[in-house]
Amino acid sequence: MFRLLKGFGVTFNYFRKKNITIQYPDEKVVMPARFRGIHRFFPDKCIVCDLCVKVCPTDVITLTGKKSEENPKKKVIDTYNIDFQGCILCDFCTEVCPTDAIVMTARYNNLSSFNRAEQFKDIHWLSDNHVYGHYEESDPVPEMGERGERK
Amino acid sequence: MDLLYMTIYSVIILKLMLAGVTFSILFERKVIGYMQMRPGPNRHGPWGILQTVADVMKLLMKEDVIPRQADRAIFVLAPVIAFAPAFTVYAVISWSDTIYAADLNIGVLYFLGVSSMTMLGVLMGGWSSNNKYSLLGAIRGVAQMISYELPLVLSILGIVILVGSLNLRDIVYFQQDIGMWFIIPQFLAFVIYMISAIAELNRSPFDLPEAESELVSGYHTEYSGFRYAFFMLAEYTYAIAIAAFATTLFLGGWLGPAFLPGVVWFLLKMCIFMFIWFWLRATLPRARVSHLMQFSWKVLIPLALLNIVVTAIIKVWMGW
Amino acid sequence: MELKGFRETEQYDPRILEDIQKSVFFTKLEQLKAWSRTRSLWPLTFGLACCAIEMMSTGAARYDFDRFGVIFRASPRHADVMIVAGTVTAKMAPVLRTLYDQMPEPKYVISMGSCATCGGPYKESYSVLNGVDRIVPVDVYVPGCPPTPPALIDGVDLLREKIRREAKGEKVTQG
Amino acid sequence: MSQEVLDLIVKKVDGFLGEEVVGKKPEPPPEPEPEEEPKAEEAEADDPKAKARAARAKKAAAAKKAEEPKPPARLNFGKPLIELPSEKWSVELAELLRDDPELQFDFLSCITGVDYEEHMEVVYNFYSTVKKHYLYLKVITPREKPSVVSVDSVWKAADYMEREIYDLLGVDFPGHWNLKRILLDDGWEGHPLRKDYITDKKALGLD
Amino acid sequence: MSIKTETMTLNMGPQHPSTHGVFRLLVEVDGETITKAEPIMGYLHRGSEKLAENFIYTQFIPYTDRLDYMNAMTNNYVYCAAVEKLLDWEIPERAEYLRVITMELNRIASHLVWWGTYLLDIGALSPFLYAFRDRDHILDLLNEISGARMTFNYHRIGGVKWDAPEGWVDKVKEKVKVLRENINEYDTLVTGNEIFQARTIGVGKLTKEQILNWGISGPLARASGLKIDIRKEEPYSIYDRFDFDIPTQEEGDVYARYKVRIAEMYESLKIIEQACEQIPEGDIIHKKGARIMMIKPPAGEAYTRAEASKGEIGVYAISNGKNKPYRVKLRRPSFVNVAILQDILIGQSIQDLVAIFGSLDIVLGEVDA
Repeated sequence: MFRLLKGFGVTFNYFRKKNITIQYPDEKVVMPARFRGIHRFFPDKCIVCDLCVKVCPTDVITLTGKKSEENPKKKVIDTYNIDFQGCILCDFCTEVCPTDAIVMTARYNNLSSFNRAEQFKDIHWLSDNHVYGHYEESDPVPEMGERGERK
Repeated sequence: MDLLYMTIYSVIILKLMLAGVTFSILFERKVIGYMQMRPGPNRHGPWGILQTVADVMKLLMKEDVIPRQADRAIFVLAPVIAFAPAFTVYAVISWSDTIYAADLNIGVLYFLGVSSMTMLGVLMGGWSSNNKYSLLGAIRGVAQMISYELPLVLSILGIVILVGSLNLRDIVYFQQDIGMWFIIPQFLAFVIYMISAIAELNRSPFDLPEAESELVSGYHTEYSGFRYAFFMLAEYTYAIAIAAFATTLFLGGWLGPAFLPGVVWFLLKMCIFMFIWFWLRATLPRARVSHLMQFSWKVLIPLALLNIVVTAIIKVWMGW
Repeated sequence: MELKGFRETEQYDPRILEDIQKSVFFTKLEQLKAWSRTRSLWPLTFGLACCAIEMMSTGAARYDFDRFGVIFRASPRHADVMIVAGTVTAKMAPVLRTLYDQMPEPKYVISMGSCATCGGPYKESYSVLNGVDRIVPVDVYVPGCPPTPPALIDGVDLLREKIRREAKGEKVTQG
Repeated sequence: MSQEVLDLIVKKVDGFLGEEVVGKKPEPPPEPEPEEEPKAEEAEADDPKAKARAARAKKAAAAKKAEEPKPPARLNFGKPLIELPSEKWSVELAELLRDDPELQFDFLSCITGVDYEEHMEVVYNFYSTVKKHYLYLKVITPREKPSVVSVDSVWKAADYMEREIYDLLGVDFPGHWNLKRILLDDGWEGHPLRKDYITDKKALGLD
Repeated sequence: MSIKTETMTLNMGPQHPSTHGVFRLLVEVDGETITKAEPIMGYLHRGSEKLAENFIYTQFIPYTDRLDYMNAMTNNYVYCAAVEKLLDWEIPERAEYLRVITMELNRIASHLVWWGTYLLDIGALSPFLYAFRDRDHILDLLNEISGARMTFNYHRIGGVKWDAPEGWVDKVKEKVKVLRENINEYDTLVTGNEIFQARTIGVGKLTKEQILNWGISGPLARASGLKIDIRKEEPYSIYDRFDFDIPTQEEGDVYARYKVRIAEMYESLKIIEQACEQIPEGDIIHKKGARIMMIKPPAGEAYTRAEASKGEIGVYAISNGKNKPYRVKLRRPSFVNVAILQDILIGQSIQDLVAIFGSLDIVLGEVDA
């Protein structure tokens, strides 16, 4: 019978201890810098090499390139969209991207929507998605080196 | 004149009971929450006061689903049969020296007789909803009820022998005369009473009739909307009734140092019992049906009989 | 606050409208019902795959679902929102449909994770249903694989937003 | 160490089968015309042309070595592997593998079904918890009506694994106590893991 | 005269609070004792093996996460090890140590989830919350190193994806101390509890012959006295450098399985501490493994096994020289362990059914692949 009462002791001192809940909507959750959240796209860095399209297991990335004005040999990105309803956040695209044009931010939330079409994000949405999780632009954007990228 | 007093009293008690049940559900969720390092409902209303109010209102507005193969009449009647005895029991409980309804001289017998009817509602609910899980839950509920009614009654006999009367108010006055609550001389009876009361209420660790993990939701699996709310109401009303009964028997009802009125003492002691039940629910795993039965027949009933014999000897020898 | 319930607000003296806006807590019956429905959303424990574990850790101590009045109920009769957490396969689809039918009326569906939204990583597999909205009307889609607990709490908030808007009579676009 | 285990197994299995099934040496491939590069030219292979020719020769040798018939009993990554046609694989042989004091393969780790377009293979991975040695056993069956004797009476572990291979690849296991689909719906036509199975989601009503 | 009773078939259907997901158990019950039990599965069969045949080798790694989603690291490891065996690459030291640390951390997280949900099935509410609090500690660590909470996709063919952020190894050391205290506290809360013991001692016994015959592996086998653990039988990766022992019990009932899993958590903590001391500097992936699109193993077939928290997980990879695997067979421990239900449940009663089923620690993503 005695071991039964020790169990009560354990639950009772949890009763006294402070609870560990994050009051989510008020307190924000800080994800680590390397967290694989929603992507961010840098159009000027992209060289339209199509590697990210090939490596994506669920083929959610679609892009079209066009000839650049200055030197017709080089190509510039025209449209770049990711369909977040199918994306499994596996981070292969950022791994194969030779010029770090596509990068994963630590933003993890407020992407739920009423219909599926809203989760199809185009180039403009992706390039100005510099809201990392809940940090505003003022917060230090984690530089590539700091994230231990193995480029 | 007495009839008018009775009706007003019963209406007031019904309202207080509805409020009491709502806040005891909230109290339970907060206590179990704090024991699990989380605050429990705190976003709707200050400290989550409006949470259970919202729950009850939502349940009242849900669609009332009665399964086609269910036995309609019994299905509809079951929650009422479960709630009615749990509420009529309050006639006997005296909240304080002046506030009480009926001063029956067979108070204890009335309480035990009426309160054993709630299990009938559970059986009807379980059987009529034509669902294997609720049938299993109901059968387990009845088996548990029968085997824990006996130790409950026998444990109270000890007190009745000492006091010499079945009237609840006499029991409290007797405790006032000997200046000692019955929990001290009758501690064994108190322990037996507590264990069988938990089994009576189908609360953890004996919550077999509505064991979530095994039988989906036990006897009220098929109930939805306000019928389910009615079953919850019956369960918590019966819990408050048993807590009130235990306070009058063992903790000397409204007795307590004068700086607080009798009623407040009475309610405080009831809260202690409620807290203990929630504490049990947060800590202990569920017992097996066979252990439950063995524990009652082989341990509780012999102990209760022993307690009666010992109290009888003390009464004759001490001449209380 | 624009007073939806008042038909013609011109003929009243603006000062009276002023007082009404300030003092009266305008409760049409519909909004009161919506208030109680949003405050206690009881989800049905319908965990299929990895998203179910994230749903459980949302219910656990760190991101507490109980704060929002969300208790997981085992029986479809008591539940009023069904969180489809995981991959819906061809063999599971009829079961999911019967469970949805067993739930009493004001019921909602949250499609959690990319498997439930559009088949996710298993889009090309032979046995996976591409999206749960083929068999059940879905109210809120939560992307992610699995969505983090805060993302799921956002999804439930969005569902609350939808119930409130529909109570005000505004038609919210269907999935 | 595993070489002796391989020889022991080959001796046991051939002893049981009564004729040289596993132990037979592969008949030497048709005499390959000598076209090895003279060693001397290899020495100053600094100019790219010679180096490219040497690389090509090495790859050709590897390819030739690959499709020349492998002996039915060999070491695959250091673990003994034997091949048997499906008629030779029987419950008695399975019981020999399990009960023989020297072999004692009591733990059936895994059964794999593989669909090579011309034939089908069922690969048994055995492990002996007593002797701590391994055995890969490949049973080759024709592709039209693939059937391999069921060993679920010898190792109960084979019960669900054989049902899964029957379900996904269509290999029949005569002697299995309740051989029916385990992962797919009972009314499912076709066996998805076959190479010629076309996943048509629209027809299945899943898209 | 004997009352004519007939058996009732009870259907613990695909949606049931204690079936850990979508698993259906058709149970024939005579009164409260079970006469026949037939598991029905396939409600979560997503056909990963078919998908593997038209992916390049690296693209299948996130799909191994979703097999046993409680223990994603070991699934990653065993698939990468199979392909590395085909390529026969040498894995750099630091990558091996990072692999071992992440695998052992994930094993503790998996046992904690089992512990929490098992006690929830038996009826105790709070252990579930304590277990998930500690699991969140571990998930934060793994989130810091791999970037995701549950589906890590961290191991790569030839090593690991990222190096550990600096200060990570010290964080692991502190967390190990915190975890050790918490697991002691769980012992006081539950192991001695008389009601828990009454519910688990002598229930669902398994003998050694049954274990070997049914091909059961993992804590289930070790609870019946069989001392087989692949980390010691066939030491893969660098497990031969750590000294840890294999906890076993003799009785083979539900209580023995409980004690084996709790003891295993302590062993894993020991391994993590030793690995955190000995971790060397160095590069973290094989030089040819960095370009994940170029991996093209020579033709051949290889079977590798690893000790997952549920038992022996194995991958039989067959390659025909192209950059897409010809066939990937996943030997999933839960799929093999669940077959024992037909044998173990006969003669037990319904309330024990939940206790026995919980003690098998089945994860449906792994049963149905």
